[in-house]
Amino acid sequence: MADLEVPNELRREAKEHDMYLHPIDRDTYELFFGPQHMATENFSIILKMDGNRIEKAIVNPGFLHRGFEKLAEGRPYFTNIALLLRICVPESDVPENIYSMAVDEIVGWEVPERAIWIRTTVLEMARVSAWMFWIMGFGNEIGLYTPGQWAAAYRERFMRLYEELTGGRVYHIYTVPGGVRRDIPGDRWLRQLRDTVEYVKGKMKDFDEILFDNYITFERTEGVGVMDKRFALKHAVTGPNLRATGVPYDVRKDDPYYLYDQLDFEVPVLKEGDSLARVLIRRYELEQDLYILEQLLDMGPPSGPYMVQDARLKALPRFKPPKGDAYAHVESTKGDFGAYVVSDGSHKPYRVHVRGPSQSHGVTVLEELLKGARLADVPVILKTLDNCPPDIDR
Amino acid sequence: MIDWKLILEVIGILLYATFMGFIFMGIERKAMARIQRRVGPPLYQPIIDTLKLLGKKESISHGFIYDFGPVFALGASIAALLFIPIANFQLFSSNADLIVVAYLLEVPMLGIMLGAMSSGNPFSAVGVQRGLLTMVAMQLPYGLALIALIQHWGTFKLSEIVALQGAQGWSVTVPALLIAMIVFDIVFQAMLGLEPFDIITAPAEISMGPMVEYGGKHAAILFTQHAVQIFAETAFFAVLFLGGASNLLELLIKQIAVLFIAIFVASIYPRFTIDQAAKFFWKWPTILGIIAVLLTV
Amino acid sequence: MDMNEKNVEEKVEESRPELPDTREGRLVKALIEKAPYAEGSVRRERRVEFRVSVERIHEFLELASETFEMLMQISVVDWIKEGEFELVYQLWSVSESVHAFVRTRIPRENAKLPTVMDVWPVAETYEREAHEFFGIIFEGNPRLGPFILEEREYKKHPLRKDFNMLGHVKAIYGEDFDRYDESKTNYVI
Amino acid sequence: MNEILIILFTPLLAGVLAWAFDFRGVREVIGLIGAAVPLAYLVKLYPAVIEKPVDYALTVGGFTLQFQLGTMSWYFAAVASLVGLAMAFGLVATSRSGYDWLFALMSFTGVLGVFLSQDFIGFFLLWELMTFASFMMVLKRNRHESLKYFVLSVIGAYAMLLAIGILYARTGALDFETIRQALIIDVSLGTIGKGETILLFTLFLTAFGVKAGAVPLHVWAPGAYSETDQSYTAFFSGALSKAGVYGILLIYMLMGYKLYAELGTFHGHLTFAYVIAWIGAITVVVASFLAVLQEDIRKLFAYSSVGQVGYILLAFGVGSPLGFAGGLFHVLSHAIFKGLFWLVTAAIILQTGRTRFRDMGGLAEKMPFTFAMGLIAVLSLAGIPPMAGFASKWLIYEAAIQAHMPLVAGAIFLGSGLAFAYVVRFLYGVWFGQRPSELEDVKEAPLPLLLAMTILAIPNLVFGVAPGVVTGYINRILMGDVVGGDYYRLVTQTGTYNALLVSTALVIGLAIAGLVYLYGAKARRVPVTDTYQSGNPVTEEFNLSIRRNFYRPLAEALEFWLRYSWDRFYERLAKLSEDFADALRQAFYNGNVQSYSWYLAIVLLILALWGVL
Amino acid sequence: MSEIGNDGVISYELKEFKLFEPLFKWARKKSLWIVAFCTGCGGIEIPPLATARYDFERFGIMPNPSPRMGDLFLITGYVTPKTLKRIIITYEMMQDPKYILAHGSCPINGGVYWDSYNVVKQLDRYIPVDVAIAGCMPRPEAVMDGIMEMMRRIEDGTADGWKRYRENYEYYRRNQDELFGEGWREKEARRWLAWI
Repeated sequence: MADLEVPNELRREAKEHDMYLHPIDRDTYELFFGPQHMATENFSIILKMDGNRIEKAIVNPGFLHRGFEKLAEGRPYFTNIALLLRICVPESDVPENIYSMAVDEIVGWEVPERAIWIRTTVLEMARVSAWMFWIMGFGNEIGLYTPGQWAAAYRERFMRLYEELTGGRVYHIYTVPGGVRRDIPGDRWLRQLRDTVEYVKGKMKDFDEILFDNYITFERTEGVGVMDKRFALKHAVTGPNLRATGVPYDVRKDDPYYLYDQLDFEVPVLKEGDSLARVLIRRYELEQDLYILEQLLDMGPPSGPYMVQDARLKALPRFKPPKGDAYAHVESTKGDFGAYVVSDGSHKPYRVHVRGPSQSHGVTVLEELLKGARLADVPVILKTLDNCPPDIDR
Repeated sequence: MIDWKLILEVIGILLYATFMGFIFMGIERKAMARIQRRVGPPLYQPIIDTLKLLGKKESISHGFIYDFGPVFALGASIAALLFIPIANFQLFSSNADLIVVAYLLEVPMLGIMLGAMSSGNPFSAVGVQRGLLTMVAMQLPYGLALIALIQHWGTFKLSEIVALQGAQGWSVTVPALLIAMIVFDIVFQAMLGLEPFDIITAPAEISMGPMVEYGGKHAAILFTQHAVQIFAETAFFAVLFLGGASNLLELLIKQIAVLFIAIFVASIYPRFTIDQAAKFFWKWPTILGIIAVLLTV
Repeated sequence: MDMNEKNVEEKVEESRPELPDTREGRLVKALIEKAPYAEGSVRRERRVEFRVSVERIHEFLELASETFEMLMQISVVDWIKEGEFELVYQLWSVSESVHAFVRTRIPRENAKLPTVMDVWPVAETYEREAHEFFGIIFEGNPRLGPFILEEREYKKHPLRKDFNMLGHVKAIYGEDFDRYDESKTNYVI
Repeated sequence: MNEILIILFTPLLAGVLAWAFDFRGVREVIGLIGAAVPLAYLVKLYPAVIEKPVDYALTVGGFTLQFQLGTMSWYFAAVASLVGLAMAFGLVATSRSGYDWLFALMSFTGVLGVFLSQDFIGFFLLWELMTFASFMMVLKRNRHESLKYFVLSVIGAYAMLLAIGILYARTGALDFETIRQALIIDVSLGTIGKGETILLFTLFLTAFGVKAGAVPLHVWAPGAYSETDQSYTAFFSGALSKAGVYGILLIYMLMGYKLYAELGTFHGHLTFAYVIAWIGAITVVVASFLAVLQEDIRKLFAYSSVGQVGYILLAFGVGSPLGFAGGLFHVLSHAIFKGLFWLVTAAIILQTGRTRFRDMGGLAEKMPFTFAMGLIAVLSLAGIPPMAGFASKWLIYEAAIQAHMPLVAGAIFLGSGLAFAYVVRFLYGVWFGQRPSELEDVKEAPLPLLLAMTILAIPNLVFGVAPGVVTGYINRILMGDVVGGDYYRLVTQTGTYNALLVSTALVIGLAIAGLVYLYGAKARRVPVTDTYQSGNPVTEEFNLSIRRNFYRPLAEALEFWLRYSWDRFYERLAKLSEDFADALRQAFYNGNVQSYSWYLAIVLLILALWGVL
Repeated sequence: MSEIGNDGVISYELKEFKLFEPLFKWARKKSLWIVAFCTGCGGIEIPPLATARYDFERFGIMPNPSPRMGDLFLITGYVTPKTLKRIIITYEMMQDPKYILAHGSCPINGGVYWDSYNVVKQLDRYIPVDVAIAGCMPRPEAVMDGIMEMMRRIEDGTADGWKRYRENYEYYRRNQDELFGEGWREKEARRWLAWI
């Protein structure tokens, strides 16, 4: 036990609390929850259980750590797009966008209006498809497979549109500093997008009936994993989780980027702060996102270039922004997704630091909320917090 | 004197029940897939699965009880089946009554739990805990539904219950027994281990619970057991409330009808937690059961 | 903005009173009045910046936490040429909708500073991460140790600029690492 | 010399001798002989008893104690002797002192005496002997629990004494036959009023309810059952509690008709029987729920005993011959499976020195034989078909449902579900899961204990496959063909159960399943650390068994009900009466001897007036 | 300390069912149960595969949370050493015959993360891969194709990763130990003892 990976302070503390003395702590038992588990996806929680109640939870992330931030320091600015988008798999457009926004700010580019429209649309599409994914995940966690299967199938429609627009299904490598990589394929694509939005909107009723208005969904989520406003702010919980505690903070409203200050949408807020509130908030947000997409389609893409006109872009690998740093953040379905980019004037970023929303609600908050919860609540809490392990690991 | 006819019947029914049980499991998966707008696996998929599990070249054990558990479960399921009148085949049903069958149908659970416990896996242990609490919870409404039935027909014998239903109409046509059937149907959901009472396996919570350590031939035995059990339970339902059957086809139609109710309920409800399930069972189904019982006194 | 040159910082110091009369400007002014040891400036709309010396960082952050409710991230930049780590506390004010960078610098050798877990409990995660990747010790955080990484990588603090990644990978994976050629110095992919 | 005298007093004599010659080896041999003699003589007397009851009268100092070995007495005595013999074998292994032998065998005599007595003098005296002896057994281990037992026993004894007094005042007789006749005649005479009948019934019910451990008088049982030598508990719970049950039967025999005449019927059931049935049903449910939530192996079985005796009360409360048959059968099956359980517990405690589930686990490999015995007991208690426990439970089901007591029958269903739950807790907590490192060198239980277990395990199997053997004898007791069928079949008016066929079917099923099993690949043993832990590596240092709060979800679902406890209620009552007594003492007990004699005189006067009036 | 025995993995006898082997082969092919372990970004393509558009349950494929019942291990993307430990443990828990389908280019040679300090470069050195699908990330069609290839290989008996693992256990074990250090299982497990 000599080379145990625990620092000395800890070991002392453990000794003080009589932790090592017994090989088996008899009153509680340990349950390893994940990573090879249906509910956690590449994430591990070590649960100290008493009966069916959790006494203590320890989060063990890091199964997805690839060292993006180190890798990004070794790759040119534009190559990094292909790398960083892998941080958030269900919404790969979000890391693309924050990185591009930050670089745009450092360089001082005014992104063309058409590109802005496309970026906004792509982000909203990402949000809707991520909600679809979330419905599937949440349904599976509470044992309701039907709406999830439907939702994942609806997501495929968005995937098809993405393929047509960007060429990729999951990883699009589409938004780049200065604009987007390709233009919209044509009006047919816009029509298809509108059809898809209408279609999914029409299916909202099904989801309501089967999932969001289900007696047992209420039973399972009501009063589970409650956090209050103060707790949420202190723990930097963002996104739907924060809005479920009564704080109307939405990056799209409070720090508007792209077209969001021109769009009409509401930020749903609930006060309860329990899992049910988090579920319902997500449901309302899905509705709002569909509405935003409709507005964007009504607005139509402005004409013009889809990429800034800059001589430096001729030799992309050698593209050098000026010295400087910038922080950009967007509202993803999981919360406030931010990136801090530092440039030292060379052709590679000096430092890229990504703030995934799960970093704040996936570790300390999760550990706190799991205390005293039932074992059956673990997946519910995990999924209503919408914990995304790659955010934490990167 | 060896009753060759009976022996042949027993073998025939056992083969039929196992096969149909697998097909029922296939129907379950197929119907679920259709509800989820998928194509779904072929109906005989569970048979392939079981064959594959049986064909595993390796198997692990945690001691004698671990091996004994599934074997005991399958044995008890087969025993239960033999006492249920299957259509026009009476088998042993004149030699045991409803209570015996009801108990025999519960024994497999004990077998599975025994095996699961002996693995020492905490997930299995939580599954065992949940399984037994589900059983405790559902026992009261289940018992009340059976009592209402017995009180109405005045007999414990399954074969007589079938005969009486043939003469006086199905149990469901009696209002009190209709209530009993609703209660029984709720309990039935838990007996089949389907949502909202699939608390025992709960893949997202405890990764299959008691089944988590089973693989290879043990799992194959448990799958066979599940097939026999599903056949026996649906037949039990049909015998008790749907007037039994005079031939296997009629029985099959009734069994599938029963199964479809279960599948539809399962596909639109999430899973309860175990304490919620207990509270639920002791609330509405119990009240309904008491009403049914008092109506039939 | 260049952080490498001291004279720029001095310039910022001189320009302290020239805060614009915007929401952000008033916010910075109010905070600096309470904490005269800090330097503050407005970067752009909804972005403000503070510089605090490491001795008083905890004090300042505690003060700032009244306006800036959320600690979004602790970003560490390894300025190896100057032998310093720059810590950027990214704060967000929900009430004012302003993002603040609170910068402080600590020497690379024996990098230590107090934890802000008592102000924002979420800092525990950020500090664990900063400790793991850069080796900065946050005094008072009980859970510093391998968090995301395994022990072998943890000991090397891989996000430090002096961590030789390709050499490390070569050492571990050997011949599997076939795309690496030691004779080449620059990899542009 | 009469056999009855031998049956009755050999245990006591052996106990005294064992106590006197307290040497290792000697006391065991004497004790074993003492415990074996009653069973041997009962077997010898079996042909005679079937023909006609064997009578014996003993005159001691003016009192004549009448004993009779009728069919029912023989049944109860045989059950008690069987368990007693097993207990003696168990004591050989677990007891190290003559004290235990003395009082264990003394209570043996008491129990036999209670079953054999034909008048209230003998009944009461031996009842008290039994209580005293069992009290002494508890006293040695735990004062507090023994005090609880003592207080409740005294309440029961006073209730009985009072009832006997009233009966004597009314009928002028103490022997059962005369009292029975007198009470039957009294129905038409009406000298004993309705109120007095109810009083008598309540007093007897209290007296016997205490011994049987009926809710709410069960509070002594968990403590007393657990705080004594566990081999003795096999007898304590297996046979001693049957004295209470026998008492309930005595109520039926002595005053059944009178009670029926005075209290009438309620929805077609005898009212007083209905009360007993509900007490039984409540006992079953409450005790089983409490058993499920126990953390101590002895407490679990103590509550389980209480619950199982509840089944018997419930069956007797049904009031139909089938109910009596079921109850009587359950007397036997409870005695054998619960005796077996207690012996298994004794073995576990003897070998490990631990009683709580949190300290145990993984013992199945270390004590395979004990485990097998425990499994038989579990299967029997849970009512798995070809076991004795199922046959008796089946009769009770039939009786309750036939008698149209649906809610009572519902309680049995719930109780059997709970029984499943708590036996599995026992199996899991003790036999499976991770073994604490301290229990690495635990060995199989000693031979006498294994013999004792075997003595009780065999009837579980035999009477399970051939329940007709028992029901045939019960038919004799009840003097009618209550349960039809042959050795293997039980037939009632409405139902049928063929134990042999069920066993055959099970064997067929097991054979088929076993063939499938044998066909598969050869299994390789893996340790507990090589199990599914979501992919994480573990070592034995982690605790992978649920050692505490196994049924916590149930406790949470029952949160509201668990706030109320009979134990706490009595404690509060005791505190209240203590305060009251303090106040009394200050007022009355002023230390003046003369005033004491005055109080005594007043009390006597009141009693005399009441008795006369 | 008790040893976490994985030596037992290789020390059992093979029992061949000669008579029914063709039947079992067919069954193995038709019923591939996936161990629910998404090891990387490729996990995102499993739900589409399981749902209406691609629906792999048509071919008898379904995810199963328990490794004991699983047949097919989908390595869905890059593998970090931390995950690899779990993969090895889970793989050894699966029962023969078992198959590994490596998904995407990362398990083959590191893919995009070729120079990352925390991504295993060549998975085949640590556990035997039967079929690898190229691409980042492979489309569901490609995964289906890979699964079909796996079925073909099961049928003609060339999907023999489990056999290779048993025969070359020393080799694999050595590579694993080289990467993680000796006694990595105990070390990894004990890491949590101080915390609970």
